[in-house]
Amino acid sequence: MGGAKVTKGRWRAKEPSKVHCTERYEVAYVIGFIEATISGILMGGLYGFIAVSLSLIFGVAKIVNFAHGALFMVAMFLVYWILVLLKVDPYLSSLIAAGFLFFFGYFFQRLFIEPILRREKETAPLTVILLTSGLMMIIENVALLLFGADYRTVKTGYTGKVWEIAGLFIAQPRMIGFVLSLVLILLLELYLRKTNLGRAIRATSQDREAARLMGIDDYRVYKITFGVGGTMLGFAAAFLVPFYFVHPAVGELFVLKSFVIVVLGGLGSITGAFLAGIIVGIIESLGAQFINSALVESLIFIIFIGCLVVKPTGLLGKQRE
Amino acid sequence: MKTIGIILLTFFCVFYYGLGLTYAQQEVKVGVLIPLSGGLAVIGENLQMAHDFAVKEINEAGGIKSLNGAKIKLIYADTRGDSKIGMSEAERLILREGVVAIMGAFQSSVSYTSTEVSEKYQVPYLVPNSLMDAITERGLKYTFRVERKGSLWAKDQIDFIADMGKATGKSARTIGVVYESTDMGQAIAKGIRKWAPEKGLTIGLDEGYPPKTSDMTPVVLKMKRANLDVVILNSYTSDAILLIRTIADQRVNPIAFLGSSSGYSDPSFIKEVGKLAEYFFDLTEWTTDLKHSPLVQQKNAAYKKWNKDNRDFNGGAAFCYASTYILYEALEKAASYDPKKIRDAFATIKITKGPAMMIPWTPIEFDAEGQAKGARMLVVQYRDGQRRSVWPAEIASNKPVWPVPKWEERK
Amino acid sequence: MAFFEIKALQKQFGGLVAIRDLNMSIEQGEIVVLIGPNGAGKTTLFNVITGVYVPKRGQILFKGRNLVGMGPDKICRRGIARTFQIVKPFHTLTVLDNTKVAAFCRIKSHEKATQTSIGILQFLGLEDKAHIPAEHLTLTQKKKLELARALATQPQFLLLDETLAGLNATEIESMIETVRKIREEKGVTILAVEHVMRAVMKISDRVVVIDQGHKIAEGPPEEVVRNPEVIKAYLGEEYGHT
Amino acid sequence: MSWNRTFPAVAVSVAVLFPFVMRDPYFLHAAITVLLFAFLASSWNIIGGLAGQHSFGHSVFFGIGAYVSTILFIYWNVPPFLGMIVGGIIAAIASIGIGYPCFKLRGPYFALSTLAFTEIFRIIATTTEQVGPVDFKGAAGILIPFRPGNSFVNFQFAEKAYYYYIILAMLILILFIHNWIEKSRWGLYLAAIRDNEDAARSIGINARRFKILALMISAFFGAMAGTFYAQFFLYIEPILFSSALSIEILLIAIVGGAGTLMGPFLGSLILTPISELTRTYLGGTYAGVQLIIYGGVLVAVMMFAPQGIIPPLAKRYRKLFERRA
Repeated sequence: MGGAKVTKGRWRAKEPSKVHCTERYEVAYVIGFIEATISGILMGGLYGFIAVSLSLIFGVAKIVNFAHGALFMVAMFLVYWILVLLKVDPYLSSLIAAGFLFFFGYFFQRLFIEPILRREKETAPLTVILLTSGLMMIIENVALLLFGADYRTVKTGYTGKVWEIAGLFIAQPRMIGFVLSLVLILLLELYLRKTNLGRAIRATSQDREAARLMGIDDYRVYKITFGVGGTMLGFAAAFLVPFYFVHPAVGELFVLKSFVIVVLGGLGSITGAFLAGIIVGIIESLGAQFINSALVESLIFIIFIGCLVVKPTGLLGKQRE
Repeated sequence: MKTIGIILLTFFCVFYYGLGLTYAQQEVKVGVLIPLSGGLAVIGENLQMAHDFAVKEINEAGGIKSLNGAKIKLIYADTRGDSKIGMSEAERLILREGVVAIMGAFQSSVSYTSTEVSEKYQVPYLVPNSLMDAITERGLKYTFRVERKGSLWAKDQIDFIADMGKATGKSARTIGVVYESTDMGQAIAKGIRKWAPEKGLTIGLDEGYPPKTSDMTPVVLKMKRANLDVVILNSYTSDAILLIRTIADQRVNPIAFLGSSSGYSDPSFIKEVGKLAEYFFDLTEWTTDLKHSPLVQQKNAAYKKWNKDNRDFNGGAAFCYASTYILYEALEKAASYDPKKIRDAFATIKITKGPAMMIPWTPIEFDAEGQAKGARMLVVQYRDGQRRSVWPAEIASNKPVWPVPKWEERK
Repeated sequence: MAFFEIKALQKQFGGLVAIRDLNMSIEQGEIVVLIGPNGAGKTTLFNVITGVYVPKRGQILFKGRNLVGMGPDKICRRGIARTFQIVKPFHTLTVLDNTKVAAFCRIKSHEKATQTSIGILQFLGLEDKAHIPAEHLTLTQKKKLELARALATQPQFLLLDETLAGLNATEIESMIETVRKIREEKGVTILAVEHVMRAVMKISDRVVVIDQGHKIAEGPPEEVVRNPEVIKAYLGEEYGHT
Repeated sequence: MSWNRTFPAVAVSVAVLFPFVMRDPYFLHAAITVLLFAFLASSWNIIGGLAGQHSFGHSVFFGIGAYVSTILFIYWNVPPFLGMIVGGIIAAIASIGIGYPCFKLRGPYFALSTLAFTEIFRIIATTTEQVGPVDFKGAAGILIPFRPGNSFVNFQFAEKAYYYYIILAMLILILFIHNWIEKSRWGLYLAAIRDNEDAARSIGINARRFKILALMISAFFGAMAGTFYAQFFLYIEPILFSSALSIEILLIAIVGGAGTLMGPFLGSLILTPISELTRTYLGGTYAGVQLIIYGGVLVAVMMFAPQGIIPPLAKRYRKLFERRA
């Protein structure tokens, strides 16, 4: 990066006259992009991880779950109250939250989605979208009534802490969240590949009839998939709470983004969703450096439609006839 | 059996007679339009408390004397932050609830549309805190606005930056405006683009980000690379929290940050962000330590004691409180329930005394377009969680810290 | 040039080769039946001919014009109609409307389309069910409706995909009779996929046998049935050498 | 089937007399909103009901209609009724751009791609401010200049009854068009595509062309509703392009019975008052409760009557009818 001495903190070299003007400018420019890419990767990984549970549900049960954001909000409130009441380390609280949310996901599917699955062979996307939108309205507004409209944050040991590497500032909770998400993604992939329950889930996602013929109780598989999806949301919430706010409407920020990521990553593909999340994160972060960040958001939707039309199974999904 | 009948009969007569008595005293119904659900509910609740406190004081002090002690009755309507709902709610208040006047809407776009409805039905509409210029630039006869126009907010911000430069010798050259792409954000950004060149300031960054942005880092990185001296920010509460935290994480160190109220003056912002808000400047219409009148501290203390989570007034709430008194003065002057007379009272009112004087300018009167004459703003700086007025000198009670210490040097 | 000809056709799904270098031709007015073990690629061939799948290589010539790349609707308008192995009725429409919508392929006016449709329904013995929604029909009636719909588009070349599957003996007899009448009265060339060997022997002028997507035998039914290759394909290795 | 004739006849005659009976402008306002959403749902019904393509992008056409007629009215003084037609044409053209990619997809993908289009249009509308002579005013939205008195040229009226009769006439128009399409050759094609697209293509129907044609008609009338909305509320903003509005329109058509003639009207008759009433009586005090109720209705209908109200009634009535015939 040229010989210029990069000062800590202030982006302008101490003695402007000493450093040749273009070099100073070029250094800041390059660092700016590296930083934007890294923050894009970190946040993108978290977007991907939030979308993973949707990819599971959408991939396996073909359920277009619009209440995904509301479930995520419930997970965040759960983690918030665990931290406030039990004063536990946020990443430890994720285990408790994940446990609770397994049952929440399990019974969410049992009470609402299953009756529809039982009635119609192949759920018309319309019924499920409207049903889950209705559920989202109920969950979000009950939360508004219970918890009020305040924005809440939690001061954990990690909030506001920053690592500084060669002039780049990386927020600790984001990095830890990213790494833990990566670990959990690999664990989930192993679970799906190695355990027979995991294979049952993948079988049901490929062909529900064939799976039933093989003696797999697809309704139980769906409930477990929703449960596993709930656990993932529990972990994702625990990774986000240290640096994010909690509010009844927080889920709305992630709903459409999760759908974009799930489709880009390929339906039901876990690593696909994670990688697609990172790609979206980078586009958002780098794109915003050039064009207005509002247009970047519409750019992502345009890519979404492009991908749907060109390769509906997503960037990484296999091209299945 | 008969006797029981008689006793019952008399009991009913007395009861009805008594009820009739209290009923004799007429009620002045006033509509209030504010966001009570959706993203802005927390701000709406805050304003509701201020209105209620003012009406409690007015009614306890004997109501409207010129209408033989009629009590003010506030009827709230939730705009949900949606201008379409604001319009039909305004119509409902006028037609079904029969209100004689309306206050409200907080959001510029909602006030902008609901004032059209009150104009059509000729009911006076007092707007305590919406800044969009167009609200009082359409020649409407029934709209009166207390808040200063949005574009002039930007003028004050630019004047403040220039004054700070002169006062401390550390003058800014390039400024940036980062705003949530909503009606308020765009109004202020337009003002900045207009007034900055007049004080020789170049705009290094003009970034409108979409509402409901999930991550502020890209915008903050853009801000960092633009090497700005002063960053003017404008967002509602959720973005404000995210922005400040990301700015602290990324160690962005301009001379100063300058907010434009709304999110940055919301009590839950300060509570959540804590000491990260230290040294943050915020343009606002009011704060608790103004020295232009003792009423400021008196009324704030009374309000703090009255409300359940002993909150101070913030700018928005103080203006709702004071506006309710402006309405009271107008009702006293009009001495009638007829909205047209109340409107005329508003047009000719000139308040120099009473709790409405909490507002940092006197006298309180409206020009032909319904805009409060002499409306001005002030700048506060956050010092250990308190909003201390620092500009303009004649009403501010503290010296500003300019430039702002770097993030690394803060404890 | 032949009425209908397939040249060096190749179609695969990823690694699996569904149709391998297939050549065959059919003359005008013939009834040809395609037989072969399950998964030999018969239905895939139908889907390639009717444009549902696009082949990797090869040509499909109908009266000299190559169909590869055309959509199913264009191929139908060219004169090739088909029925589906798994019936696909328009379940909310009545039987008459199911046929009428197909008749609109050639006829534009309502009355003419209705008359032709009723004619076809009578021809197939479905006219008493004309005003009943398709979803209330039995499987055999639905299969007949598929046929009615295909005929309504006035095709010159008709592809029948296991029309006899799931029928009882008497129904098979009447269906064979109907197929023969379609050829005589309407001059339609027929390519059918069937498993009911008794029917195949009776109805086909020529039989083409396909195994693993490749043609292994062709000719009159009596001959083909005795061909060792065919028996081996059907009954497995050890039976092949009689 | 007399059911399909008696119900519309009764409904129309009651509707025509309503303004004379109901003097209170507030209820008239609510009635106009009911008719507006019935019209919107009916316009969606042509693509969603007849062709079975459950598009979530209807608010795009609604928004285009509102913006086009308003800008033509403000900057070039084009009478809004004319602006309505121009808006409809532009929306129809836009629908080709939207339909072409989206109709390649089916099921959840189709729904999501149309939803994505509403987000794209909303973002563009929110961020564009000054384009040439026209100031879109971005997020602030555009106020249609208030013209006092009743005038068809300005499409603005002092009494609400005018608005009422205009939207009623528009609704009757679209019901006739729905009926005409359903009975026509195109109607059969669309029904075939709805029931089974593969089978429809195999009998010579160019499925994508007819789906796009249906979408164009649906978009044209969706835009007309946008113009009416703009002239009735005298204010338009980027939120008109929101996915929430698309879902609301869809819900009304589904609750009533997608694909049926009177389904959308019945759906709006039931749902729109619910959201209006709960907002007025509960909105002020219990924030958000009205959304819980609305969500509750949504969940209940989807769980227990997904094809809406008319199909089960019609079936029962048709069975009755059949037995007698």
